[in-house]
Amino acid sequence: MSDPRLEVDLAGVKFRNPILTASGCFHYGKEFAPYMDLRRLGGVIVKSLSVKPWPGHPPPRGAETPSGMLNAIGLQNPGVQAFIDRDLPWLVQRKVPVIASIVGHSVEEYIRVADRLRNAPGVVAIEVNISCPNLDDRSLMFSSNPDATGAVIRGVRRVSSQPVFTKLSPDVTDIVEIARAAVRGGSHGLSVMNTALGMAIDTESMRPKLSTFTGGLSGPAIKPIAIRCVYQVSRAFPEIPIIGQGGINSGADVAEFMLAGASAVAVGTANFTEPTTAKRIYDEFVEYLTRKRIKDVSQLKKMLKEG
Amino acid sequence: MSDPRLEVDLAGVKFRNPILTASGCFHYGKEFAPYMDLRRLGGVIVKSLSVKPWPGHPPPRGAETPSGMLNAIGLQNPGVQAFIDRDLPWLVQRKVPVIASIVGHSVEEYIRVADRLRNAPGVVAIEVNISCPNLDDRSLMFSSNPDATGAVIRGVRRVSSQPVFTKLSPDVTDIVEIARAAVRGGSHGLSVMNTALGMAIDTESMRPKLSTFTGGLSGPAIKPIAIRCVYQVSRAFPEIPIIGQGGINSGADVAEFMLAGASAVAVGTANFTEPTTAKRIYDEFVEYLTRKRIKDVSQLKKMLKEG
Amino acid sequence: MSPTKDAAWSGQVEVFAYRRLAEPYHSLTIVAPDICARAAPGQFIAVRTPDDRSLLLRRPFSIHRVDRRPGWAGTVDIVFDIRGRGTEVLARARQHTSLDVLGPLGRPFRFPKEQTNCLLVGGGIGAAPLLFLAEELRGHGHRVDYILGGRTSEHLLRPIEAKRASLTVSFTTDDGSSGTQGVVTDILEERVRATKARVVYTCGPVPMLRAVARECARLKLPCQVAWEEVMACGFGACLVCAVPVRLERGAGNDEGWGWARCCTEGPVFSASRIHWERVEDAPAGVTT
Amino acid sequence: MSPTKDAAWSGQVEVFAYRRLAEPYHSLTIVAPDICARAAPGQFIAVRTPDDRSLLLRRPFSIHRVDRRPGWAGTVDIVFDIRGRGTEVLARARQHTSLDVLGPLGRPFRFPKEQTNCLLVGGGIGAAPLLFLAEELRGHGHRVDYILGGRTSEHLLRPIEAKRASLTVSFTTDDGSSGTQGVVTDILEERVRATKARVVYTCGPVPMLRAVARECARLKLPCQVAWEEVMACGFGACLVCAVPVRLERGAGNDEGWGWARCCTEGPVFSASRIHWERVEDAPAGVTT
Ligand SMILES: Cc1cc2nc3c(=O)[nH]c(=O)nc-3n(C[C@H](O)[C@H](O)[C@H](O)COP(=O)(O)OP(=O)(O)OC[C@H]3O[C@@H](n4cnc5c(N)ncnc54)[C@H](O)[C@@H]3O)c2cc1C
Ligand SMILES: Cc1cc2nc3c(=O)[nH]c(=O)nc-3n(C[C@H](O)[C@H](O)[C@H](O)COP(=O)(O)OP(=O)(O)OC[C@H]3O[C@@H](n4cnc5c(N)ncnc54)[C@H](O)[C@@H]3O)c2cc1C
Ligand SMILES: Cc1cc2nc3c(=O)[nH]c(=O)nc-3n(C[C@H](O)[C@H](O)[C@H](O)COP(=O)(O)O)c2cc1C
Ligand SMILES: Cc1cc2nc3c(=O)[nH]c(=O)nc-3n(C[C@H](O)[C@H](O)[C@H](O)COP(=O)(O)O)c2cc1C
Ligand code: FES
Ligand code: FES
Repeated sequence: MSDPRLEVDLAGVKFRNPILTASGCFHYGKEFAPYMDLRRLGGVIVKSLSVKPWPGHPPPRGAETPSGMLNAIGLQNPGVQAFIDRDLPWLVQRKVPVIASIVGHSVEEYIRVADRLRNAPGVVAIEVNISCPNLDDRSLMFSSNPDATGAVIRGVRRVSSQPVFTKLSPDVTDIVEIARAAVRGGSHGLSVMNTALGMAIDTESMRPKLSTFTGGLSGPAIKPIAIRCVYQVSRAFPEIPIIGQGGINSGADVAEFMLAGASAVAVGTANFTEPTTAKRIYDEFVEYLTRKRIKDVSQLKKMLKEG
Repeated sequence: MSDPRLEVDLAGVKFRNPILTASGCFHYGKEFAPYMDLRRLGGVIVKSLSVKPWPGHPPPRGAETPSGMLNAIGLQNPGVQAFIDRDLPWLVQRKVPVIASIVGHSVEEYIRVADRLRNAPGVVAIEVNISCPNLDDRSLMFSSNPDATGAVIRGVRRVSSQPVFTKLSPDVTDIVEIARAAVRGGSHGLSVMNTALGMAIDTESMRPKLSTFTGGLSGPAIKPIAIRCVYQVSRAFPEIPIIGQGGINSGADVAEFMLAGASAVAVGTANFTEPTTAKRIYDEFVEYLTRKRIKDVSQLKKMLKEG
Repeated sequence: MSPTKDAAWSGQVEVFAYRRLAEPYHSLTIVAPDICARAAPGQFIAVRTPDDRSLLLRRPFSIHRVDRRPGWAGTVDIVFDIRGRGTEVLARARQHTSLDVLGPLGRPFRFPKEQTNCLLVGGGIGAAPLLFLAEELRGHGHRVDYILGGRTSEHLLRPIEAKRASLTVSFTTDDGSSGTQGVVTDILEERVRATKARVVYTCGPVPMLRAVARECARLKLPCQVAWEEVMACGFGACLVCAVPVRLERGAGNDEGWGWARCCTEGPVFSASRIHWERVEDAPAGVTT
Repeated sequence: MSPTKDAAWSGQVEVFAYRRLAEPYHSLTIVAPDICARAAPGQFIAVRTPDDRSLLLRRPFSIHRVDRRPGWAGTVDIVFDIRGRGTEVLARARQHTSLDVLGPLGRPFRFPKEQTNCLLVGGGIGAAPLLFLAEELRGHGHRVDYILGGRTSEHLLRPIEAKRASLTVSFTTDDGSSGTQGVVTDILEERVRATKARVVYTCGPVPMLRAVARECARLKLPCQVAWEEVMACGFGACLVCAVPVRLERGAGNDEGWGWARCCTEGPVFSASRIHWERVEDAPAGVTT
């Protein structure tokens, strides 16, 4: 059999393969370059970018949990301008397709980041990370409210030149409702899903393990939740491309997400264990497609036996 | 040092220790009796009971996931009357305090089960499992809607003679809002939390691993989510006793839940690995209290260092 | 008390031997005198995979054989093929590896009351419990004959042991690489006649069980099947292992059927008790 | 290219020896010629705990010593105490156990440019990187003296090796069971004078580092600290290992401080670069 076709089209953007790396889990790529050829990746979703630099939270910022980890980085990033000046050219030079993840504390801030990235060379898509406290409306995250979600996406769409993906949080009563708000707001695609809110306590010191007490749970532990979310969202919006993420650590995991309805995937926490994880997953996934005699990766999405 | 005091008072009911077993994970106790002295337990939360027998879902009903499992039992149970006639006397004879978990497809059904259990000897409390599709209002679970939650609890309170605990689902945007509805409806206590909705797909057969596609995720994988939920709810309602559950598999896990704010805990999935798990956890927890020189287990709830 | 009410033995055992069998199969012999002493054919043991805490649940395996030789510690054999992470880890166990096991579990095969000719029909790795059964049936003076099926000759489970434990063994393979090309039911009626079998014991993949049960019903032969359903606990507590069975109407049951727990009410069922219309041939998630 | 930009070596290594040290400590010697050849004192390796997939992340351990004897394969030693499941599993490793390691990682201690007397101050297991440092400093012709602190004499890390690698070693213990009763800073000034030390290298629990740094500032001695912060990746990708450091104002930084990554910008920092006011003595979740 000839090699399986791996190219995927997400909202008009062609990726050489569907294996991306997740925001915040690949920084801006540099740290991985000594270990692997970044061109093996479909693309890199970079660490979320804000208008101004964000400092992030004090340590401890991480704690391992059974088959997972909690993090409380607090979206530390040098700001979108520093990224454009310093990190983006490096990625572009290496021919790595970049998906820019953006964050803000208000609709206004999201719009400003998206605006800066307008026509930025090499930025093929925008991922809007709405798992961020909404300072206009205290208490809530954008991701937990359909109106706030819609407002952010409409605003971003107004200024951005690239296709927009909205990254949904699992911590909602009805993820389809939020997906709908994003799609109605003009989101071209959806990233499903971000971390789940969790907490861990050290029973020896009797302190929370994270400085912020609660933080984002990631890793294989949450994969079943992510598969469920992808399935629900893809069945509600079959035409909308989905980037699946949450606990991916093998080629079979990639296949599982695509069977659930994802068009592409992003590898997150697994990158931390081994800088070459994404390459290993790519190889395993190609082996799977070959063994299953799947000629075109985009077929997988339609292969779930639901009968 | 003298032995730590283990007795806890939950809404006026005294339990000899805070280690209970979770609904659906201990059946009605019989299967464990050959392996352990059931009087070592604080109490048994029995498999959820409905007015009439419920058949449950077709197989496959279970699938392992990283540090967790999915189940789709579908609340199979013989109905409350069969329980009262056959299983309850057996438990009472063995002096096991029984918390009766109840389910229904409508407020009416919940009330009818609670009514049957009114003054049932040995039933020291009612746990209302609201993670159940609401047939009066299609699409939704009771647990995902504050009004439906309030209505169920008010109805159950009207007829029941025992303290009522509402068992919350993590699959909501704001668990405190649902907790508030339960408390306002008259719930004496809260059980935090039920399983999280998940899904898994067998990539070889390309079929969902559960007959129902989605099912409940339990086990250590979800412990960080459960700790977070207990923490949020206990901070919002410091006077309301909480039964913590989700991934408990050691004495340290029990301590972690109590530090987060639980007054008691329930051991679920871990019972399946070893019929004597609850006893082991009890022993480990007593060892922990002794080592930490904690004289009264109810102190733990106030010992989290939040400074 | 019935065996399901007894506590199964639970604890750490040592691996006495790991053996690689023909192509897809592996065998482990464990030193477990208590299990060995109480085990009956058709029962199973539930094994925790060592070291890896991401695997929560025990894996159930049929008791393939026991060795109760006098002066011998008492060993139990299981045979398996690699399905996923659990069996992959188990296939790395070697002499002295320590394993946590629970067993014997479940209800065994029922033996004929009087001297009878018994036909054992097994497919693939599903044939695992039949060797123990054959040895015990013969010990009780029954005549035993065997049909073993498999995809290829390599998938016939321990054909030489089967020969030793029975009077005749017939093979069927999908590709004809051993015995008759075809499936076990292609030769069942002929073997029943030739062996004068009056009872059939069978285990293997569901489509095979269904076909054997149907054939036995036609031939008016009693048939017992050993069922495999996904399990979580193995001792009756979780209700994961549901098998649809016919029930008397009444007593809250208007439909004439209900779920039995494979682990405690099975894994051995009378074929006539199974509610075949409700059995899926290739249940979601189970690849055989 | 600076060492942090180089790829660390990554792969499976074999355990050459496991040793139980004095009471709470364990040591592992691994055969890792590539790491051995490139390692410098202060750097660390990141080890995956074998078998248990519920543990996702690597565990960082300071390089305690390397053996580059000619004709020898090249080994690396780590020493550790048991904190949780990961170190518990590692303490069960024995000769031939295979481990997945990544290293050397991080920036090493900087050496004095000219011949200088160096004082090494370590507390508890935190003293791990000092032995390698002592040996290399002496190899470069510097005088090395040691202060080792611990809760009890059993918590002094490898005192005999420390003695061999230095001119003098002084001990402090909380309970007075060895050396001076008290903490390392009780004797620091006296030891500086006695040894004519012009530079201090230190590692151990945060309160000790803080006290040593303060004392060095008072004595106007340059001081390098090896920092331990909870890590996820170990190679700069996750931003988990934040250490507060002083920064020049400007360039988007109006506050004069920021977070450095312990894994790539550390673990060795100049004590004067640490923003001590923002360092918590007993950070949540870290028990030392
Ligand atoms: C009563 C009983 C007796 C059994 N006897 C044997 C035996 O003697 N030899 C043998 O090789 N296997 C036997 N099995 C099947 C065996 O339990 C599974 O192969 C094993 O659990 C797979 O574990 P894993 O971690 O390798 O695979 P997993 O990763 O857990 O699963 C891999 C695949 O196996 C399927 N599977 C998981 N559990 C079961 C199960 N309980 N039954 C059937 N399929 C399952 C899964 O759905 C999945 O498709 C028996 C099962 C039962 C219920
Ligand atoms: C650069 C560096 C060098 C280190 N060198 C050594 C060494 O030479 N010897 C040694 O014994 N330990 C060293 N540590 C600490 C070591 O990494 C932890 O002891 C180990 O990760 C604990 O793993 P565990 O699974 O046993 O514990 P876990 O269950 O993961 O945690 C147990 C406790 O250890 C704490 N912990 C976890 N990770 C770290 C960490 N990275 N740093 C500090 N505390 C942590 C946790 O917060 C928790 O309180 C070093 C840490 C760093 C960052
Ligand atoms: C340390 C860490 C940092 C993260 N930072 C971001 C971020 O900046 N923006 C974002 O959208 N998601 C962030 N995430 C979430 C991941 O992109 C991913 O959606 C999530 O971790 C689930 O995938 P995984 O289980 O494969 O890690 C972060 C996750 C981790 C673990
Ligand atoms: C097989 C299984 C059956 C369950 N059945 C019920 C049930 O009938 N009623 C209920 O309220 N919760 C049920 N649960 C949820 C548990 O009671 C518990 O809340 C949940 O599993 C989290 O705890 P754990 O992680 O310790 O299992 C069930 C869980 C499992 C795994
Ligand atoms: S496997 Fe739990 S009841 Fe059968
Ligand atoms: S541990 Fe990941 S950046 Fe330092």
